[in-house]
This record gives sequence, C-alpha cells and structure tokens, in this order.
Amino acid sequence: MSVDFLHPGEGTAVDTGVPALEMRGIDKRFPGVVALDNVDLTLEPGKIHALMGENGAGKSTLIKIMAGVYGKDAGTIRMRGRELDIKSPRDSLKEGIKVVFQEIALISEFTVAENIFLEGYPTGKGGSIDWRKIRADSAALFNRIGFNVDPAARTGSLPVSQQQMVEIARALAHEARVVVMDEPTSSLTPNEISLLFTVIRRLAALGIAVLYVSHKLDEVFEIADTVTVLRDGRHVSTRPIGEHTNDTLIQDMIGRRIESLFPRKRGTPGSKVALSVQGLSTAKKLKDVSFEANAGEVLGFFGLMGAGRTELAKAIVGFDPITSGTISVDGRGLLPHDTHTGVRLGIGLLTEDRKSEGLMGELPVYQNASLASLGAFARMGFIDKAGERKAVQDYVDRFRIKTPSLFQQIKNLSGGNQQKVLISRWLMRGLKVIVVDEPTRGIDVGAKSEIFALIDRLAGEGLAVVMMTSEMPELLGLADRIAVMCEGRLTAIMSRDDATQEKILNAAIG
Amino acid sequence: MEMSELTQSSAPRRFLGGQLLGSSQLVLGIILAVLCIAISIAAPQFYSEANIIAILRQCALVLIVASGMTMLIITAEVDLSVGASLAFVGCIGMAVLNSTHSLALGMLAALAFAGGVGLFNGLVVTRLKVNSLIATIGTMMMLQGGVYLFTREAVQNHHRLISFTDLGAGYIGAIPLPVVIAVVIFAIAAVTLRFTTLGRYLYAVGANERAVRLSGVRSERLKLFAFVVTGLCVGVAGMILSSLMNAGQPTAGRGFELTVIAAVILGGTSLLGGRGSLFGTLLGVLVMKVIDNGIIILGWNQDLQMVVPGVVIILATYLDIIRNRANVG
Amino acid sequence: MNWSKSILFASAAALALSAAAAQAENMPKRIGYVTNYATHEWYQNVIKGMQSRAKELGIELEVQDANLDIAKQVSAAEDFMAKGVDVLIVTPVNEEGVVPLLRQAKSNDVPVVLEGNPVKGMTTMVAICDYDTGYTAGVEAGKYAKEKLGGKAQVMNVGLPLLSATVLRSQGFMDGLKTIVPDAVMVHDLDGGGNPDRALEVSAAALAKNADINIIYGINDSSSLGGLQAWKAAGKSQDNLLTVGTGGEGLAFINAIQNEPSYRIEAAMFPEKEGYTAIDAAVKLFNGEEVPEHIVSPTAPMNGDDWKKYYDYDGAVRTIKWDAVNALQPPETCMKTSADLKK
Amino acid sequence: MSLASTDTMKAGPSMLARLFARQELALLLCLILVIAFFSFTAENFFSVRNMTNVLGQASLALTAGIGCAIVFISGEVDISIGSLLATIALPLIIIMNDTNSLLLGVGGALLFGLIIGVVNGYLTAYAGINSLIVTLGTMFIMRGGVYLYTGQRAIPDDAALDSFIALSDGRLFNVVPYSAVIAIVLLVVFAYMMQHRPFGRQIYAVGGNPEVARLAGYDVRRVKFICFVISALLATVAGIILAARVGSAQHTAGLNFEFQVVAATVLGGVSLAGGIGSLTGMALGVLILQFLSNGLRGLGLPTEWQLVITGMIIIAAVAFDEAKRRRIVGG
Repeated sequence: MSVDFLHPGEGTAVDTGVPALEMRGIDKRFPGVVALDNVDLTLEPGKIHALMGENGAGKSTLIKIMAGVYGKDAGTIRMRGRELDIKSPRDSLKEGIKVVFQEIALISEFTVAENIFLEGYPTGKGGSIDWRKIRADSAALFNRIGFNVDPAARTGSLPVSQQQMVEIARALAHEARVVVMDEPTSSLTPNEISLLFTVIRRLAALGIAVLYVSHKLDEVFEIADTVTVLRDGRHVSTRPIGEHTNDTLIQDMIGRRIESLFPRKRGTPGSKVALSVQGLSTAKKLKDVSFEANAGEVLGFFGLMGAGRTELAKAIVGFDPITSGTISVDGRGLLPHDTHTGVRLGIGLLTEDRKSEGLMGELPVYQNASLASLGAFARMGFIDKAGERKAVQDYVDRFRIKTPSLFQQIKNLSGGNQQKVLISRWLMRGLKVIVVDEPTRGIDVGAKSEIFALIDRLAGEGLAVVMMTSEMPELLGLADRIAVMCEGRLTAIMSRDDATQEKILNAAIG
Repeated sequence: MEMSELTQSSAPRRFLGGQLLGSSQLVLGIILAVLCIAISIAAPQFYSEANIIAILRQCALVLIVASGMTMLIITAEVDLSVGASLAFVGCIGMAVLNSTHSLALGMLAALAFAGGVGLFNGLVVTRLKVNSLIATIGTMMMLQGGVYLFTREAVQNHHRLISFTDLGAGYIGAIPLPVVIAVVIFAIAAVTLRFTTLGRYLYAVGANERAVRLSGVRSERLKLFAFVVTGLCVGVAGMILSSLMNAGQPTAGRGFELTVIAAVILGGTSLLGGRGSLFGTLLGVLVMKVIDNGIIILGWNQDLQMVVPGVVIILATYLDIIRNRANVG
Repeated sequence: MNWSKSILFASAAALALSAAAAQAENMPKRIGYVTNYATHEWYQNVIKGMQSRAKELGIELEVQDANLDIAKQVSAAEDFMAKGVDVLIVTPVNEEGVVPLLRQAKSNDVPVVLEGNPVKGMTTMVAICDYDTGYTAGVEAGKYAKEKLGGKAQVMNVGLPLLSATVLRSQGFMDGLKTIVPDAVMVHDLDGGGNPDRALEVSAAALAKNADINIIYGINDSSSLGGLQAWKAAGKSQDNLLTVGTGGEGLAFINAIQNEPSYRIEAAMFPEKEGYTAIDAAVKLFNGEEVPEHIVSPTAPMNGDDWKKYYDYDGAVRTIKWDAVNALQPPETCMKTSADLKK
Repeated sequence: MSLASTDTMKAGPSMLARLFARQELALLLCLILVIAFFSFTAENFFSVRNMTNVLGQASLALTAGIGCAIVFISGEVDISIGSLLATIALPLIIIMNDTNSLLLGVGGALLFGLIIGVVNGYLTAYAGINSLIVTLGTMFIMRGGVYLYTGQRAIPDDAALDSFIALSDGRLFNVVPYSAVIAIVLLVVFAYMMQHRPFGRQIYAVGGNPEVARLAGYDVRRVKFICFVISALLATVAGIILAARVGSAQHTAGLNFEFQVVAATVLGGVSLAGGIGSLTGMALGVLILQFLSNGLRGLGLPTEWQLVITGMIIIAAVAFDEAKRRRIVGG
C-alpha cells in the first residue's frame, strides 16, 4: 500500500497490524565510535512514532540508514515483511521512504516547484519535462496543505521557515509509505507548526507511517502515538505516549534527572550600559532600532521568522553594513563599522550558521578556539603554541568539550561540542558584549542545558548578553529583559517579570 | 607542519618522521627518493656536483614564486599571472638598471612593479569580488600585451654591473646565489606560515573567511597580503631570471604559472584553501625539477617533460586520497 | 592610383635600388600580411622591411598577428579576405596548417605569398635557405676552430625540432663544420624551444651532464644566448669557447658580440630584406607575372665586427644599410630544403 | 486533480524575470554594443561575409564551451580541452589518410575523445581526485603525448576528402559556415537538454548542492562522470572542426584554448561554484569575445593592445556581474 498525498483516492484502507517498516538489530560503527548497537524500530502504518534522544544518541544515524545515506553494518530492514536492500538514497526513495532532513535539502537556485519534483520530474512525450504539470501540481499540493508560497519563486530567496515547509511538501509529492521528519519545526513559526501538525495527522489518516524526530517534549506529547528513545546508540524504550511524563521522557533520554533546564546562578544585572544602539537601520531590513543592554544582563530578542533578529545581530557586531544609526560599546562608538573594530571594542557574535560563519571545519579544535584571541598568544608575531594549547585545553576541560584531542578536525565534533568551542573562542578573547543568535539550534536537550548554563555564567561574569531566539522557553528561562521585533522594527521591550507568552506573541505579530 | 597536525589527529603519533611529514609529503618524499635512486642508477652523472647545482638553480626560480603561491592558495585564491609578470619584471628591472646603473634601484623597480601587479590582483579579487582564477587570467592577458607596449625587443644589458650578473650566476661558497635567495625566502615563508599569527590567519581565511571576519580579523587584507607577497616573489624571480639570461626577455615565463601551481598542488596544498604546507611545496618543486633534469640526463625525449609531471600530479594526489582513506577506515 | 603616379614611384624605386625587381604598371592597393609572431624581433624587422618597401611603392600594408596560434592565423586571413585585400602575405604558424587557407584564397582569387616556410599548393615563397645559412656559418666556425680551438669541435646544438627550418640550420651547421673539421661531433642535441629561458634550462642540465664542449650553436639568437648563459652560470670561462648564433633578428646579437668574448660568429638572415622581397613578390603576383616557387632571400655569416657593414646601431635602434644588403647575391636554389628532410 | 487545473502561475512574467535574473539580457545588450561599436569604427565589420566568418571562427569555442559550461554547472572544471583538441586530431587525420573515410576518421576521433572523457570522469567522480588537478594532469599528458607521437610535426591531411574540406570551406546556403551550423545545432540540443530533460536538471542539482542531489536519489558520481564524457566529446567535435580549418593535425593546436573557453564561459555567467548559469549565457560570452577580437583586428590594433583590452574587459565584465549579483542577493 502506498499513498500519494496529491491523489489520496488511490490509497487503500489502513491495514494495521503489519508493520510498515521494521528495523531489527541495526549496528553501525564509525572509526572509534559505535554509533548504533543492536537497535530495533518498528513503524506502524497510520501511526505517528516519535524518536527521541540526545545528540549522539544515534537518531540521525538511524534515519540516515533508513534513507540510504549510510550503509548498515548489521541488521535487517523489512517493509511489510519483505526484506529491503537499501544501498543508496535512490533505493530508499523507490520503496516510498521519504525523509525530511533537518538541514535544508533544497537546491536554492531552483524554483520551489522544481524542488518539489526533484526526486522525479513528470515528463511528457519524448521524456521531456512537463513544466506546466510541475507548476500546476505543486500549486495544487500547496493548496491542499494550506501552504501559501509562490511555486515559481526562487527557493533561495525564501525565508528559512518557508524553505522548511517546501521540504515537507516535497515528501508528499510522491508516493510514500513512510515519512520521516527530522526536527521539522526548528525554524517554523507557531502558525506553521500547527499547519504542519495538521498535515502530519492527515498523513497518518491516509495510512502512512510517520516517524517524528524531535527534542521538543511538548511537540512530542502533542503529536505522537508512540515514543522510542535512544541513548548512546542503544535502544532504551518504546512506549505509547500515554505512559510517559515529561520527567520519564527526559530520564530515558539522559539517564538522569535534570533539575531544571535553566539553572540560574547569576545575580541581578548591574546598571552599567555596555551596549547602546541608537536609530539603527539597514538597507534591507532594520528600521530605526534603538536599545541598550547592561553589563551582566541577558537581553533576549524574540521575533518570528523574518523579523530581522539575525540581521540585527550581524549589524551590531559590524559584520553587515548599516545605513544609519550608532552603536557604542562601553561608550565608545563602533567606527569604522566593521568587525575588526567591533572585536577590539569587545563585541562579538556567536552565529546561528555555524557551518558557514563559525567553524573552520578542516582545522583542528584548538585553532578554532583560539582564532579570535591569537594576539594574546603572540610574542613578536610568533605564536606561543604551548601557551595556546594549554589555554584551549583549559576550556575543553571546563566546558567538558568531548573531543579525542585538540588536534581533531572540528567538523568531526557533535553540534553541541562545536558550539562550546565557538563560545570558548569568544571567552578566550574576553568580550564586553556577546551577541548569541539561536545558540541551541541543532543541539539536544542535554547539551542545551549546558549551553544555557554557559550563557548564564557569561552574564554572571559581567558580560552583556544579547540573545536572539525563536524558542519561547529559552527566552523566558534565560532573559532578564525581552525585546520583541516585527518586520525589522523593535515593537516592545519588557522585563521578564512583566512578560507573558501572549504579550510577546502580540508584539511579534505587530 | 599544519598538515601533520590535521592528519595525525585521529591516530596517535607513531614515529618522529610522522611529525615532520604530513600525509602527502610522505608520499612525495618516497616518490622523490625513488626518482633520485632510479635516475642515478641509470645515469651516474646525476649525482655530479655540477648537475646538483644545475637542478638547485632551476628549483630556485620556481621555489621563490611557489613560496608566495603556497600562501596564496592556502587563502583559497590563485594567481595565473605570475608567468606573464615574470617576463615584464625582467624587462622593467633591466631598463631601470640601464638608466640608473644601480642594482638597488633596479631591484626596487622590479619589486615595486611586481608588488603592484599583486596589489592590483588582490584589489580586483577582494574589492570587486572577481573570482581569482578569472581575474588573473585577465591580468595575464594585460601583462602579456603590456610588456610589448613597454618594449618590442629584449632589453639588453648595457650597464654591465657585476653585482647584477652575480644575482643569477654568482655563488656563496659552493652554493649558487639564486639558491641562497630561494632558501631565505622559503625559510621566511615557512616560518611565517608555521609559527606566526599571520600564518595562522592565512590558513583560517582559506578555511572559512566569514568566520575569520566575524572574529574581528580583516580577512580582505590577509588575501591582499598574500597576493602582494606572491607579486614580490615574482619580482625577485624575475630579476634573477633576467640576470641568468643577461637580458629582459618579454617572451620569457610562458607556462611558468602552471609549473608553479602544479608544484604547489603536488606538494599537497589544497586549491580549496586552508590546507597545505611549504615543506610540501619544496618537495613538489624538487620532484618536478628532478624529473625534468632526469629526462635530459637520461637523454630521453624532452617531450616527456610534459607527460611525466602530469602523471605524477594525478598519482600523488590519488595516493594521498588512498592513504587518507586507509587511515580513516 | 593613376598611371603616371605609379610610374613615378616605380622609377624612383628603380633608381634608388639597383637590385630591385622590375616594376610593373599596376600596383596592388592593399596588401595584408598575417604574421606568425609579431611580437618577436625577427618578425618586427620583417614587418619593418615590408613597410619601408610598401611605402616606396605607395601600397597600403596591413599586418595581423597570429601570435603562434594557427586557428587565429586562419581567422585573420579570413578577415583580410572579407575586407578585400589584393594580395595576402602569410608567414605560416605551421606548414601543414595553412593548406585550407591557401585553398580559400584561391577560391577568392586572392594571390598569396608565403614568407619563411613552404606549403603544399603554394604559388611562391620568399625565404632564406636555412640549410645554407647554417652551412656557411659552419664553415666559418670550422675555420675558427682550426685556428683558435686547436682543431677540436665539440658542439652543443641548442635546436628546435619543432620546425623543419631550424632542423635544417642545425644540420647545415654540422655539415659545414665537418668540411673543415671532419671529426666534429654533436655532443648535445637539445630542444631549447627557441626561447631563452627554456634554452637556458635545457642547456644547464645538458652541461651538468657533460660539459666537454667547445662550440655552442643556437638555431636563433635566443637559443645561442640561452646556451651561453647556461655556460656562464655553470661558472665556466669563455676562453676556449665559440658561440655561434643564427638570425641576427634583433639587438641581442650586437650586444653579445660587443660584450661576450666567445660570441664570434653570427649567421645573419636579414629579416628586413626578407620583408622587402616579399612585397616585391606580392606586386609581381598581383600582376600575374611568373615567379619562381622559391625566391631566395640572402644570408651571410658575420665574423666578429662584420655586422657593422650591414647595420647602423645608435645604442637603441639598428638601421639596415640597404645598399650592402641588396648587394648580397642569394643562391638560385638551396642546397637542401625541408622536402629533403622528409625523405 | 481538480486543483491542478487552476493554473495560478502565468508563464510570461516569471520567464521575463528569470531572463533578467539570469543576466542573458545584459549579455545580449553587451554583444549588441560591441557589434554596434565596431560597425561604426571598423571597416567592413558589419558585412554578411564578416559576420558569418566570425560565426565560423566562434564555432570552436562555442562547441567546446558547451562542454566546459556543463562541467562547470556540475560543480567541476575541465581544463584539458585545449590539449584534447590537438590529441583527437591525430586519429582523425591518420585514419582518414589511411582509409579515405570521413566516417571512420570521425569515429576514431570520437572514440579517442570518449576514452579521455572516461579517464577524466573516472578519476574525478569515482577516484575522488580534484577535477582541476585531474584535468591539469591530463592536459600535460595529452600535450606531451602528442609531441612525443608526432615528433612536434604537424600531420597533413593527405586524403583531402571533399566532405572534410566542406567542414572548413563549405557554407549552408552559401552563407553560414557548416562549422557554425554544427555548433548552433549542438548548442540548441544541449540547451534544451539542460532546461527540459531530467538529466539536465540533475546536472544543475548536482552542481548546486551535491548532498541534496544525492538525497533526492541522484547518482552524483554518475552525473559528474557523464558530464566529463560530454565535455570530452564536444571538445572532440571542436577539435575536428579545427583540424578541418587548418587541414592537418597540429601538435600545437588548442594551446591556451582552455583559457579562452573558461574566460568566455565565466563571462557568460556560468559560475565556477556550480549549479549556476546557462548555455545561452555561455554562447553570448563566446560571441562577445569573438566579435571583440574580430573587431579589434579590423581596427588594425596590434596583438599587444588586443590582449590588454580583452584582459580588461574580462575583469570588468565579471566584476560588474558580481556587483549586480550582490545587489540582487542583498547585503
């Protein structure tokens, strides 16, 4: 039984009892690491199955084996009792396994419509592509799922959230038996999330097996029928969602209890202004943004996708040009407006886009960590390598960065550990103001709380922390004051005590 | 070497040689050794003092420019105009020497011109954001044309300065002066890349320019620096070449850029930036020139001088990949 | 161009130049010259000779450069024919490569004079005798070797196998040399690429292998100078060395004869004269006159300061002495040509 | 499917927008400017004879440029095409001389081209060696091999078959050179492939983002492999045209040809980064450079000025394009 979301009439009745997909005894080893050890997973047709676990638990590896990205070392995969031999993504797609990966997997130069049909172009006579059908079908598909985007738009020109929706839509354009979604909501707005959940429920109603991978407990409780938890490459539990509470889920995932995700240890912030931004505008997005951040304070910026948080972050550290306005750090103006001056004055950015703006993937951990503070280890232009490594080792120990050695290429570390290295980069430099943009993107629960603790500590040490986030709990859990943006403008600033989810969302909508 | 630190990361350091030699250097060192042994078995003259000096002198020119080029390629840019610039520099240097009879002024003019070409390339790449491969093809054409606008004939040596002749043909002890100059430039470049903050930044810019810029480092200046250094190296090499030929030859340097870039790539420096070492470049230059020399010494058809480096470049890169795979697997 | 004017030009030219070809009543208006490598000194002087002769005859001369690219040469000739030149002069980048070009010219009724190298299907070619040039220089080198080098002749040939012309020069040189020094040997036979840096590199390696030579022969001045520079760079004295250059294409050889003790013989080929002769041949073809297949342009070996007979040199520019050069008698036919090579 | 019929997308505006965004229009304007400028300044430039001559001259770069652009779009580079031009002329001419058959000669040349494409493609796509290194290596190997085999002498076309000569001298309806006709037909076929065949879109996807392409079920290595084969075969066709134009197998044929083609391709808006650009753009780039060099020759400018001006125009054009792109993308 297979179902094409576009042509639901062709689907047959849900045939429960026979698993849609059955993975048994899956093993996968990477050099020096056992990624998966004898893992089982069973997906039932018409059911929504959540897969949870910390980073490094093996979720991604399991999905990638399902998708044919990796080969498995041992174990079997069966679809409705028939054993599958999946060697490449093509094999997996042919079996109707559609995976929506967390990282956007679209060709940004193509139109939205073309991306929808990337896996198989409808062709007309003579095997030429039927562009009219592509446009019409994708428009129809968007219509069905209530998704408002121009199929002729260039994909790269869309905001990330819409790209994510396009990816989800793509999984529905072809016949599917199993749909896998890896952290699909990480950049969606609340409206889009509820849209997505409606879509997922309809998929299930059509008899498709859905595997929903997420860190977000509330989402899992809302949508899932069953939850499987992995830890350290091993299967921990598979239970109906009704048997779980927040605590039991977290305990399964981490193997211990977290007292609180947001351990606040710092005192109340001082009143010394560390960062002052007045009348800031940029050519594309920002309009007359003014605010101040005090030393020892976490100032949280909330906004929906496209509100201009990332643009603001890049502008105030001097990375992107501004058209008007002033920025001053500790009373000294950021002039000329560039990152060199910014870092000299003591303002730096922890980027949301680690891969293209943060990491030097090919270079070792220690060189990534010391990048911003090399001057401190320089003696007449020469690097004191011993001193440098000692300093980096210090941070590796303090932040419990998991790496085989300082010489490991940073691309081989997990997201959470990469983020810790990047935070170390700024701590080694010594800043007055740190701007953190979506600091926990792509980072799991366990590592998240460590990152939160680090941010708390930074503020405690007297830094002004400007935090851009789209995660409401993060905002309410960490920030002293909350600023809300909408379409490039600052629409509200409130203290945490005054803030409610409703007030924040109202300001975000404008 | 930076390379070794990277490639050794996954495995413990097993032997001293491993600390000195990164992945591709090891392969290359073996290739070099095999070549030397094989050639000298077939032709004992290979190990004559005169031949070794001849090889070293040939290496010197390539190594000087390759030192700058390695830095440039590490920052993920490339300069194809070095061959054309080499010819132009020689003509300008010689013309200034003829009119001033001062080696210092001649050198200065050559360096100023070549450095200026580097600066121009650098500005076009960093300011106008033109892909360096294309930008320097453009500069190459402009220089090839420009040199004939400057002089239609080879610029002859009218000044007869001994010091100028020594630049190419002189010796310090038993070692030819160009070799000494090359070693000094190589050493400075190697130390810079290996031990200084500047060198570290050059790697960093090649690995991720945006990250470097976010860290408060002026990445464009680093690239500009690498372009200018490459230019200056061409200035030195151009003057040595014109001394060796006793004239500024507008036709010189054809295909020189490919020899230099091939040697750098052969040495394991990645065209994508962020990876490579000068020690590898040294080996790359030696391998290329030993092959060239061996073919002449053995009396083989000189056309093989084109075929063999082609095979070696592909082979060395392939062996490097195999080795890396073996290490990972 | 009216009748009386051309007579005037013709008679003026005839008066000025005793060896000039007989003038006809019709002058082509425009001649197009596609050269091989205009930035090279040799061709610059060929062009100079053409220009001065064309000016005398009142002909408009246009020059295009193939810059060593055969495809570009074909394109440039096409352009000329589209433009409507009366006669085409071509220095082939490569002998085989311009066959289609000749075919096209024939179908367009444009006569073609070749300069330098023969091509299958050609009407006429103006060229020196390469073998003879090498041969006469070889004879002079033999005499010098007998007198100054103790009768020994160990030759390093900085050659260029790429072109039959340059191969002929090297052969001629050795054959001429052997007429005086029968046991002369070629120790090294090198491909110096015809350019100085390559010649230098190749010679350096060869000398490192075996430096037991006493004559350096170069198929052009860049090659002989490249060889000589390699000799000097190896730290050797020029006392018992003879360097023989070929061409005399630019200033380099004058400089070398003045300053390098071993640079004693230059096989001069007078590029200016070759250009001059090519224009005359073009005029004849235009008028449908009979011309020999090979119009020989004269060459002469120059010993030591002989060059002053043929050239004025003011330290920056050399000027050909037409009287002396026009007085040289070229042979009717060459001793050996590229056709002999292919046998 | 009732929803599908409500075709909300009109083809018109999006096409026009895409044309602007894809910069072909700017290139076309540039080409018209070049032609207009020389029509006024260079004698005999704007004549049917000269225009069609230029098309014939451009046929080499056009044909090889298709392959070059396709390889660029797939995210790789091929700089061995210049040497390939010289290499495949050998079997072509030798076989024709032996057999007096154009078909066998062309077949031999294509077989040779195929082998070279397979080698380039295998080493890049399957052995995983950087394509710039692979093709730099094969460039050296082929050029050296040709020199070795020929002893640096050209091999004349002794067979002188009429059909082969027609490739150089013949003109369709006595106007357009056959070589140009071949180039234009190939251009149309491959431009159609790139825009309207699934395989063409796969090439764009593979170059645009290989990881995404793999996840979409494409065999990335196979796609790249085929691109190299296509490039080698098209360069072979260019080599056959060149051999006809010069009536021989030239050992120095195509020296620096790769630079010309790469420059024209990039000028035409095909990105070295992969996934961006079109064959139409490439063709316009080739034509701009070809008309430019023809016009400069027509003005009687010496080589040195032609080089300087061409160099400046390449840099200026790419800089302008880059500035425009940045303005569109923002920042």
